[in-house]
Amino acid sequence: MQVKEYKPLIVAFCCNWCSYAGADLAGNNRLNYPADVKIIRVPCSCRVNPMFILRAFQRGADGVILCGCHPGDCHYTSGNYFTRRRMALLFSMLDFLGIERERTRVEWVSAAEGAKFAATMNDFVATVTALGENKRLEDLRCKK
Amino acid sequence: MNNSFLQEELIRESGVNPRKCMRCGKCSGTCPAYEEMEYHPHQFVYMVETGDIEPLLNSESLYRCLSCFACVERCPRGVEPAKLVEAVRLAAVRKQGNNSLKADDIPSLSDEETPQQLLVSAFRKYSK
Amino acid sequence: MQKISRESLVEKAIAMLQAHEVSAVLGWKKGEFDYDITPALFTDAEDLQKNFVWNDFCGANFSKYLVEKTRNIEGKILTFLKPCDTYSFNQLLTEHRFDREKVYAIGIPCEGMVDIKKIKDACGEGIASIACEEDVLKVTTLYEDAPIAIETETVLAERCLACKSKKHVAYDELLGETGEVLESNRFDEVERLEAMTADERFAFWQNELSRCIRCNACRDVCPACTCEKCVFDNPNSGVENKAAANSFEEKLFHIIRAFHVAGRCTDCGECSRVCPQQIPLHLLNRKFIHDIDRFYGDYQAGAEVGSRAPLVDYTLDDLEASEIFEGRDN
Amino acid sequence: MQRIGVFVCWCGSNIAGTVDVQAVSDALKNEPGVVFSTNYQYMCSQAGQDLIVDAVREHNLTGLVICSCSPRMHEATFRKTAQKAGLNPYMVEIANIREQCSWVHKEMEIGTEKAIILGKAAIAKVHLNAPLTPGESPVTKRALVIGGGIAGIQTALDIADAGFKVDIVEKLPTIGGKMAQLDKTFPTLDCAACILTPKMVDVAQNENVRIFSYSEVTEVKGFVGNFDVTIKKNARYVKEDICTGCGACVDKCPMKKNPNEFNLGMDNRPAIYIPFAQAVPKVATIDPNACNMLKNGKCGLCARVCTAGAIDYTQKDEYIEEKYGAIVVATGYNPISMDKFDEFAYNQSKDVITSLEFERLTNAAGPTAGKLLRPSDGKHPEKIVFVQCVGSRCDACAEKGKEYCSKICCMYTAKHAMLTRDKYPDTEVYVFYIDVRTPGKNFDEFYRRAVEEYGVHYIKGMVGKVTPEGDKLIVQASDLLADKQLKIDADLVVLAAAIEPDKSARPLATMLTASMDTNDFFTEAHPKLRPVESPTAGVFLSGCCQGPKDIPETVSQASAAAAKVIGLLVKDKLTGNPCIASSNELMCNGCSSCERVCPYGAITYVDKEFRMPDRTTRMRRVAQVNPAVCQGCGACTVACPSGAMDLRGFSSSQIMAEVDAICK
Amino acid sequence: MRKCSLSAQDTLFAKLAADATLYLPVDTADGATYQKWESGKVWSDALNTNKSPKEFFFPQMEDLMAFKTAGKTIELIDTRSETEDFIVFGVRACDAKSFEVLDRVFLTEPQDSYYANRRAHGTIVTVACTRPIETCFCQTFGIDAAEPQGDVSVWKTETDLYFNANTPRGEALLQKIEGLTEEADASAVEAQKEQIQKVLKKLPLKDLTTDGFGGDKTEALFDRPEWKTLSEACLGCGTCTFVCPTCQCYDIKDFSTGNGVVRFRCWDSCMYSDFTKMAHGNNRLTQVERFRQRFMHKLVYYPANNDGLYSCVGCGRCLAKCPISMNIVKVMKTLGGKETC
Repeated sequence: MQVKEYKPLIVAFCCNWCSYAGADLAGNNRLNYPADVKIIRVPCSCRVNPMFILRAFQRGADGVILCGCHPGDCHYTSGNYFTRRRMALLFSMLDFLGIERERTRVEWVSAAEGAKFAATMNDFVATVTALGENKRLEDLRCKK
Repeated sequence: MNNSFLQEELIRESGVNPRKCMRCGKCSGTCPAYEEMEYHPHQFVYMVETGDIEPLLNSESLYRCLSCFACVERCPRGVEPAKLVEAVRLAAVRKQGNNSLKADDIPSLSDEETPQQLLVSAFRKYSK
Repeated sequence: MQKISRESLVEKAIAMLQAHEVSAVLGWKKGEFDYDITPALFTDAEDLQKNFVWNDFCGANFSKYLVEKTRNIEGKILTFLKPCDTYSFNQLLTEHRFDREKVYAIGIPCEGMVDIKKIKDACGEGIASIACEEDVLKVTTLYEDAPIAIETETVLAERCLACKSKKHVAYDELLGETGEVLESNRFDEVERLEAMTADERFAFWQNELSRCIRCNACRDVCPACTCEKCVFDNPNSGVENKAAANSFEEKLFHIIRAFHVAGRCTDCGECSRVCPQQIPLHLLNRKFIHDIDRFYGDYQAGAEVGSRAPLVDYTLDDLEASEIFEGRDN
Repeated sequence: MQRIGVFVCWCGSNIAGTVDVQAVSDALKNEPGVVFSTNYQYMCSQAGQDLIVDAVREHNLTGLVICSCSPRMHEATFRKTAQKAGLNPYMVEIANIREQCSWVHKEMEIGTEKAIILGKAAIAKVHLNAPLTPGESPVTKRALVIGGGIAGIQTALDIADAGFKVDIVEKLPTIGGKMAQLDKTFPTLDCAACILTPKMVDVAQNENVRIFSYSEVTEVKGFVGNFDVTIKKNARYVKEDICTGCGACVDKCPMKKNPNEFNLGMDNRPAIYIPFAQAVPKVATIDPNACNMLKNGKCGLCARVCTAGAIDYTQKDEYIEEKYGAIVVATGYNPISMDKFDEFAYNQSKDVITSLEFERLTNAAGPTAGKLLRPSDGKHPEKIVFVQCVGSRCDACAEKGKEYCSKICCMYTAKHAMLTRDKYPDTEVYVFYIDVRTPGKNFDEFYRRAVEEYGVHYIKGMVGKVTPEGDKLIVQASDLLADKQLKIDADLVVLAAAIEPDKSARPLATMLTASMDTNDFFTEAHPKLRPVESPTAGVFLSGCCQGPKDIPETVSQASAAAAKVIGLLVKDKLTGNPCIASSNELMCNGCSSCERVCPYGAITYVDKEFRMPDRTTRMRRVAQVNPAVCQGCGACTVACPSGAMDLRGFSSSQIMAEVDAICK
Repeated sequence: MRKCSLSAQDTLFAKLAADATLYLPVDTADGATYQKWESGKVWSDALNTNKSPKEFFFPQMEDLMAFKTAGKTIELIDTRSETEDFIVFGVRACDAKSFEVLDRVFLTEPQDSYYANRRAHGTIVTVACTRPIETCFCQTFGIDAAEPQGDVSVWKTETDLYFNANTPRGEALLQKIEGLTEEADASAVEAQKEQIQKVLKKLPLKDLTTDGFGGDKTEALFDRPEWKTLSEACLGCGTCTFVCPTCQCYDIKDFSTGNGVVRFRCWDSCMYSDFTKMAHGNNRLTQVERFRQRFMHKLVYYPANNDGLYSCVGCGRCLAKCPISMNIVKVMKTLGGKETC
């Protein structure tokens, strides 16, 4: 019997002004990263509600990454500063509940950092692949 | 000439970041012992930054610095040259090999009355 | 045994009612037994004389009632606030949840409240009566003739053993003395859990949260949960549910509940007190409080009115999410 | 239920090379709600757009999903297409299958699979899209300029010239600012007064400009296009409209010994004064702290000598409320205090002065009538030492100096040195510098002339200390290039003090909800691309309030700010971005969390009566979003615990639908 | 009547668990809960379990059916399966009575097949209460703690377990353990019953009566002003309803899994503001109305439709668990009594 290669499902929330543009630049420069990464565009990283992240895990995501402008570069001046606090606390809580801390990540990627975007995604996919399937925040009803 | 190990040691001990120096020379401008010194405060900072430390270790300048801290007080970048001078001085003091006082010499120099404390401090002072 | 007497509170309340300074008194009302005390509004002296209680079982935090009661009652409400209640009181004011002018708050000292579960553990079930005396509770059961004496200290509620403050941070008047903010050991349990491995922590919470029956008591009693409509009751929120189908939904509810009150929770401990399944919910809140203190500097919600909660604030050099685990390997 | 059309673009081979576009359009056709699905070579081409328009009409489509390049590329294009087809432009969602799919993946199978998922996510989102219409708000065609220095004057003049009304609020009795105090200006050495005072007159005489001097802004409410501003006109005890500025009162006033602010306290003025001869408005002002009549009710001399009858001791502060469409901040700068720099003996010797004081000393209208004389003894200084970077580039101690470079000191010091040598060739002039920074048109040439033609001694090194000794000042400094310590017996020491934003800027920023950096300079909306706008819509920045700058730069920025203001005022209505936050008032708790995270001050609270679900009516405090101010970041939506705040175009349910679609 | 030595308890349980799942109360740090018996588990003496045994027949959450979707197609899936046999052991008299209350709701036409399925496969073994506690008031509803019903009744003495079958299913169960039990006379049981009656007479709530309540009391009670004061402190949480052995309201909801829909039902609480929400909104808009509903249902509406049977069994869980200590006893004492009606 052939063992199917494990492919993680990664949801990436990207802010419109920096990280989404960074992802576009990665595309422009034909920088590869795994197709496991699916990007959702948000106006600013501060639009991402912790509920969205948990929702992604519920629905079967194995990793969730949140990308925004570098601190200080936020298109809306301060959005990513709020993101930083919210996510630090959320991630710490997930860890407290025993959920693998490597499954969540925040990364600042500017519109010029196509290479960083691709490298980040490659690294994150590798990390999550090594962890394997998300078992601790899954909702079995959503598994096929 | 580059002595990176010593350089790191000096930076760590002194807590001084020589890279903050913008070469304004205010330290040397304010130094009361300037004329007595071969290497001046701003040069201490620059030479440590470039790793050119050997000449400093061998220079009398080390002992001309009064540690008045005028340079520390006035430096606009918070570099604190006097602390660096002190660190180089300590490095020189710790350097072995050219001690002017050998442990063997001590018995002949001391008598019953000599307090222990004096011996220790004398040893520290003269065995540079 | 509480330092301030029931009589002095009743006297004060009656005096204010009769002078028409207040039109109602929010207080603790006698129950069927000696321990099942109900929060109640008193409007006449007779009722107060007969039914008002103040003893070691008056743990309920009244602050949240002010949100609704100040709206529905003409005139001022007199409320008695224990030190921990005053923090919730301030936090609600910070969030504009009631009109300060409509409340006359009297700060009263608190020696800690006892936990009926601990008494039952100590004396067995079937409690006929409990008398609060100096440092001792005299418990008579249905099965023993002689009352059993237990030291009050041994049955104090966990939250009172880790009391954060004996200081009243809000009041119009003090009866008795106020105290100091205490050096409490309230984060010990959080740290004990942090020191576990992730697997151990997962197992711990899996066991605790699997008991949840989603009765919402923790939310409904919480003075920080005063939303007009909770996201968990709102079919449009995407997270609404009435029961947890599985461990994911248990976690979802408790993470979001704690997250929504993060930076606003005063650590009053009501959530754990009311949990019918005895889940230590306060640990989730304390985890956030502890993290906030460590990451962004000490912050006590409700210590002052109008302070900026840490989650609606920032500094330019806050910790990155990737840095929060530095120095912690497990 | 939406009727959705899916349009998969090949982008030539850009997409079609790695994504099986036919498979994508076929797969997406099966999604619930999709009634039409096709693919085409270039969807953004005219033919492609026509295809979309035709499909909308033929299939009564209500929502469009375009699987193509990044929305950052062609979202606007396809929105217009939708509009052409009679749809609301916000009923379009783009699935980015080029930059984020075909270009980053190599295998057809993988690319196709991902493209289908991205398409499904876009379909899930568009199901929840609702038509959005940008909000409109009227624009008050009047601008407010806060600060009447060269920056404020230039901005006001440019706006007025475009035909709009402008008010200038200046806190001092006259406009003119720092430039009015200067003698000559670098690098051309034309006299500051000669180029500034005509502008002051222009602005005073311009029908579109009103000047509120001796006034300050005390309250700002409203938002872009519709600011409500309260201006406090301080009582000057002189009727502005009657005073002729003849100066008779100034001559007769017996209370003569008050430090003259205009000359930086180097001489005195009477209690009633006109700051300088060319002041605008040229009216007298009574200093209430110095006037005997106002303090004790004794005197009244000025009222007696005033033939116009302009003196009014009973005058009170007056509050004026005015509406504005735009606000320009031009609050300028001040030299920092030298009190903490003991090493330069500024407080010990009158002969240690700042550069601005030096300006007044060399100015023909200054305390010495333009003769360079020592403040201590009125003698001509033989040896002058200029010290650069006093308090600039200093990060050792925050209360002492400033970390930034003050930018203008190198050039004005060169000017001072050159002018001194020009007028008094027998004077020895030393300039101690750390670096000489002269980027700017004709700037380095100017500095080199000071050295080469005028023989100014430029010494690389910093002055360590200045010690007064007899009538000399012993300047001890290092000459780094010669590796020497110098001791110069100078007659006059001039300190190039760092400059800092005016103290009034911080409270003003709070009023305007405009952000500031840690040095209290106003933050620009974008450091490169929007340098004259504040992040707060409708608030613009002019001059040194945004950062240190010289006169040419200030004037450029002033005109740039004016251009931005004109661009705003010329509109009758402002249309906003419709993707903004909105509060569900029935669910709002009024807790203020959202207000606290809003960077634009777009959220306000109102007490409003509601009929509640339990049939009662209740006054409730609820959040309201100002659609003209909100920029749509969404910070408030997460801060709101009840979910009462949502973002149009990126609603929570839309984002969760995308998550669900991606994860299924 | 059969008996078996207490020391043979484990053998007995093993025998029962051999061909049916056996659940019995087990002590934990957080109170007694029903757990699946396996070797090593000790039967608890605790009077009340945290949650009532109603969830064996009416679980908090159960799937009713499912839909599978693929593109525009939809397929219905019947998720029902035949329940396996199980035994709930150690049920108290009050909880045992609660099944009658539930049966009248779920087993009358149209029958609830999910409930019926479980009911058909579950055997209830009750046990007499030797140590009733202060919150007990089953007597009020005519329940005898010394004479628990169910398929099999058990009396536990110092030394032995006594069994008595009440139903054919109970007979079958006793049949199964016949080898482990012996015929016994009832004297020890009778002695225990007497002992229990003595304690029951000492209980603080022994005098609580249903006077003033019943199927015909809607008008007399509905508009009583005391509802307002009684409900004043009610938080509107669902604790009382969820720990109650007789509360049987549920909500039916759909959960979209991404590839389909799971239709499930879960306990609901009439204390919740979104209970029975309909297109027009909610029936009962204030907490007073919701609070009244719960008690009117238990003490008036239910008896009206069920031959006078009250839907409260006096287990006392709500007395112990309510966050603000408001409960049916306080309601009955305030509104009931002979003189009030």
